[in-house]
Formats: sequence, structure tokens, C-alpha cells
Amino acid sequence: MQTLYTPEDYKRVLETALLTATEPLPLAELKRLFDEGFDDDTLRTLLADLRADWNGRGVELAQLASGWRFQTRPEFQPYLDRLKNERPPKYSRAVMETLAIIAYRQPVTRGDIEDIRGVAVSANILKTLESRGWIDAVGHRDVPGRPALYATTKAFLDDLGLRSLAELPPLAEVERIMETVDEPQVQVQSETQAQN
Amino acid sequence: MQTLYTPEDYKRVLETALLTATEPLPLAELKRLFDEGFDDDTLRTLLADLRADWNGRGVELAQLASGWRFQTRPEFQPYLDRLKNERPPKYSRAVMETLAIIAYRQPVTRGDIEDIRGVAVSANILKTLESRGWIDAVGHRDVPGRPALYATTKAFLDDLGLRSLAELPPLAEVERIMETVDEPQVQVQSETQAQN
Amino acid sequence: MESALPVEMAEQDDHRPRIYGERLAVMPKDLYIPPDALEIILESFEGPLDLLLYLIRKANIDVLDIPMAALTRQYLSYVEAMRQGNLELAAEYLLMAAMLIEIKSRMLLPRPPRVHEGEAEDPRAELVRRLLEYEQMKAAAAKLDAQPQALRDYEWVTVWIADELAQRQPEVGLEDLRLAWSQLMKQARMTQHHKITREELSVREHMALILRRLSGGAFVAFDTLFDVAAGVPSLVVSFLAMLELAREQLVDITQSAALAPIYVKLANANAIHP
Repeated sequence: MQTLYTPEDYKRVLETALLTATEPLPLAELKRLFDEGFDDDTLRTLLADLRADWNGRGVELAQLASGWRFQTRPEFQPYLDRLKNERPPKYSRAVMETLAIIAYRQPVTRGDIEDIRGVAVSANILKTLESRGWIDAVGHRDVPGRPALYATTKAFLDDLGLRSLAELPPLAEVERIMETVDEPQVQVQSETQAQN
Repeated sequence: MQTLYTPEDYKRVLETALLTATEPLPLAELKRLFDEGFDDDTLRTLLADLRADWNGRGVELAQLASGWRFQTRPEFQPYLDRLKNERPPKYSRAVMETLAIIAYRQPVTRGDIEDIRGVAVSANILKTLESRGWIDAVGHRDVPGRPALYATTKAFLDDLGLRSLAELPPLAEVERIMETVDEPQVQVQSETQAQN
Repeated sequence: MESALPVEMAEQDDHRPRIYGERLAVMPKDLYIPPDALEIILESFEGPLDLLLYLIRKANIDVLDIPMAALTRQYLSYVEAMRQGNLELAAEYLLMAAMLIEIKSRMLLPRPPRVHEGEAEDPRAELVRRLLEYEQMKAAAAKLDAQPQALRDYEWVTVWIADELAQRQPEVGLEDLRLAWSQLMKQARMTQHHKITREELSVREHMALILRRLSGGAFVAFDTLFDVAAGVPSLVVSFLAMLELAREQLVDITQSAALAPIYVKLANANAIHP
């Protein structure tokens, strides 16, 4: 075991841990690497420094919802795709609309989703999203049938490169129109703001 | 998709592909990354160059029988171990009892250990402790079969952070039990103190 | 409302159906649907709301002022075409048809007089609300899909941990050792079978040390086996260890004559006297 002296030494250990991790590592986890008992700010400075070291490379250090992780830059994907035997799944519009409703309106039941989309939501759509680890049932609504309430997971945020739901792409503004046609939708507006 | 011009550009693509690969990539596979149709020597030069870039880092580019891959350097293992959540493996009760007998009663033969434990001691148990470097045979007892006499080693003391066997736990509460079995050994206590 | 919204969305979604693999240049203006294309057209929409939105946006209709008669007529012609094509018509499409007819008929009725504070509810309000909410989510879905996505647009880095497969050695602490020993002792007391004599640990340690020194098999001078510098207690313990080794016949102690040097060797070792 090498003794660590300089910021460079600490960065080497951080880098090695992050390069080998199979999931994002939160600050609390990264702290365990060192005996020194670093505070969050020190660690963040080292991480920012490390991220800068990787500028211009094919790999970047990303800060995600569950922590820090190295990932490739999208510009390099065409090269990486050449080594792939199968194409990654492209989700259908039905899947993506269901995902969007869960992401922006969570927690929602299957019935809520059907109300918004105007069509039945097949069990397969929910299963697809669940098996990707992007959504899960977080509870039940206390109505007859006790339908499951779905919400998005941290893995969803991680896989889309987001740190929190607040970083979701902002919704197109429709609430202003709604006010003129419908009863004032104060609730909608505040919800949208809360997400921005 | 970026266009590649310089050796640095090619190295960035190689590096990115190797950092994300889940298994070693042979030269033939790495060639597929590029349109340029590199020959083996050119690719090897780029890889050697890339390996040199990683000197002094926690990760190295290794050439294996099945291809090239990035892997951690052993010196960084102790840090990575700290992030592991699984509990470290434990020795079985049989191994621990055998070790305790050898530590407290050395030098002892396998027969002595069996007498105390009341059950047969498998060769595997002794081998486990020998390969750990914690016990070794220090001689033979002059009885038929000339059984080996086992004692603990310096490595055993080092690994347990002891300077001598006298620093083993004094077994205070165990002694009371023993005194009912055996005659009191008053003299022993004062000697132990003399050692400390 | 942002005027960019409908345009942007019309560009985002390509509903132009394919017929025999060819994408239609334009959607049929008069809603004439080639019979072969009907099913494909139906499939290219995510449901009645999606279809309605398409009709509205294509005709450049203000969502807030939907001409219900025209829209309902267009919609029903679709549904009728589906019915004639013997397609299994999803219940949602029929339900929407019923809703459109209901709104249309309510709009033909004279408006109820304005009630005090509240404005009279436009019969289209609920439909508009649903259309706009769906449109919003549809746009959100498109934006989410445009977001860089792991494993599709980029990969996670995973470097091989070289020692991953190396066996981890169990950790043993003093407490583990004490526990193992006390378990043994309890067992021994229960069986009362084995007499266990308590001996001084350091004597045992020195016995092992001496055996190690003698392990070559050669005679070793008795006095060299003692470390005078270690102090009196250590000397006493070493001596006790030597006596114990002799008692257990683990070593041979020899002296050729009185006051001559004493030599020690492992019992049974075939060593030559120095």
C-alpha cells in the first residue's frame, strides 16, 4: 500500500476507484478510500480537478444522481458502436411517453398514465421500463383496487446524465393557454415551476 | 463523430474503447475501430505509446494472451478493498480452534490437537494455516511415527499485532473454568506480568 | 402560448405513414385513406388524442377555438374508414368519437346565462385540457429521447480489477482467538475427558524457539540457546522451556564430562558431535 502525500496521489486513488466502479460512487463512499477524513469540499475540489485532467479525452467524469462515474463522451460512440454486435434498444414512442408521464407527474398509477395518453397502457410497457431499472412501484393509491404508484429511480437519472429531477428538460409551456380556456390551473403552474 | 488526424486522436479512441471493454480486446478487434486499415505494427506502436501514457497511474494497460485490457495495479488494491461491501471471509471454527491450540499449547502435534478438540483434524486445516504462513513444523516428537510439532510463526505475531505470545489474551474467565479442571497455577500469573 | 410549440412538434413527429415501404409525401388532405394504408396510419398514432392533435395541427387550427363540426367530421370519417376496413377498432377511438359528438351537440345548444363569478364552461374545455396535456407529455417524451442515454449514446467505463479474483484472506483478531480457545475450554469442561494443564505461554513460546534453533539437526551449545541480554525473567523462561523439552523427550542434552560444555540437539536427529 502506497503512502499518499500530494493531491496528485489522492487523485490517482480516486481515479482508480472511479474507473473500476460498476456504479456511480457517492461522496460518502469515496471518503472511505482515505484515512485522512476529508470533508466534502476537499473531495469535491479533488474531483473537479480530476475531471479537468480528463478534458479532451474520450472519457469524462460525470456527476450523476447517485454519485460520480466515468463515462464515454457521445462523440466517441460511433467508434465504440463498431465493436458492438447488437444495437442498443430503441424505445417506442409508447414507452417514451409513458416514461415522460411518470418522470414529470410522479407518482402516478397506470390509470393516470392512461388518462393522459388516452389509450390503454400495456403491461409490457411498464415491464420494459421496470426491467431497465428506470421506474419502480413506490406505493399504492388508497382507492379501490389499490393501484401501484410508479416513480422514476436514481438509475433513470444516472442513465440520462441527470443529477436530479429538477434537471429534466423543462416542459413546454401550456399552462398559460389552459388558464384562458379552462378554470385557472394554478396547481399546474406551481408544479411546473417546482420542476424547473 | 470526430475525424481522426494525429496519433493522439487514434490513441484517444483506443483508450476509450479499452476503458469500456468488458473483456480483453485482441488486435483484430481493435483494428475495427478505424477505417484506416492499420497493420499490426502500427497498432502495437500506438498501444505501447498509450501504455506509456498510463505510467504511474492506478490503472495499467496490460497485454494478455487474449488481448489488451486496462487493469488495476496491485498497489492500489488495498484502497479498492475499502469500497468492498462484502464481509471478509472467515475461517471455520475448526481452523480457529486448531490455531488457538497451536498458539497457546505450542509445540504440539496433530495428535495433541485432536486430543484437545476431541475430533480428527484434517490435513486441510493445517495446510490452510501453513499456507497462510501462521504455523510451521518446528521439529518432530520422538515417538512412533515421529509426528511433526507445530508452532506459530513470527508472521502470525506480526499479523495479529503482537510482540510475543505473552501478549495473547490472558483468558481470565477461561482460567477459572480450567482451575476447576486442573490444579491452580498461581505462579503463572506473576511470570506473565514479569514479561509485560 | 409559444407559437413555436406546434411547429416544433409537427417537425418532431413524422406521422406520414408508409405504404409499401414508401413514406407518403403528404398525409391525404381530404382524409382519403388508401385502404391498404389504413392499418398503418392507425398504428402510426399513439391513440385518439394523438390523432386529434395531428388533425388540429395539420389544419393549423387554434386549439383554443376548435371548430368542432369540422374536427368531428374528420375524425368520424377516420373511424368509419377503420370500421369499413374491418379493423379491430380500439375502444378508445370509439369513446373519443362519442365525446366529440357530445361536445358538438352541446355547442349547438344555447349558452346558459353567465353565472355570477364563474364563467360559463366551454364544452370543449375538457377536451382542450386533455389535448394540451397530452401534447406537453408528447413533447417531453421527445426531449427525453433526445437526451444522451447510457448504453445508447455513451458507455460506462469499467476497468478490470486485477486482484478481483485473488482470494481474500480471512481476518483474525485476538478476540477471535480468545473465543476459539474459550469454546474449546468449555467443551473440555463439559466432557471432563481431557486433562488440560495450564502452562506458561512464554515457556511454550521458548520451546518453539529452541526447536527452531535446533531444526538443522546439529548439536548446539547449550549456553548459546540463552539470550542473556533479554534479562533474568526471559532466561528463567528459556530454562523452563529447555527442561520441558527434555521432559517431553523432544531434545537430547549431552555433556561429555563434568563442567564440559553442554550440547543440545533434536531428539532422534542423527547429528555428529562437534
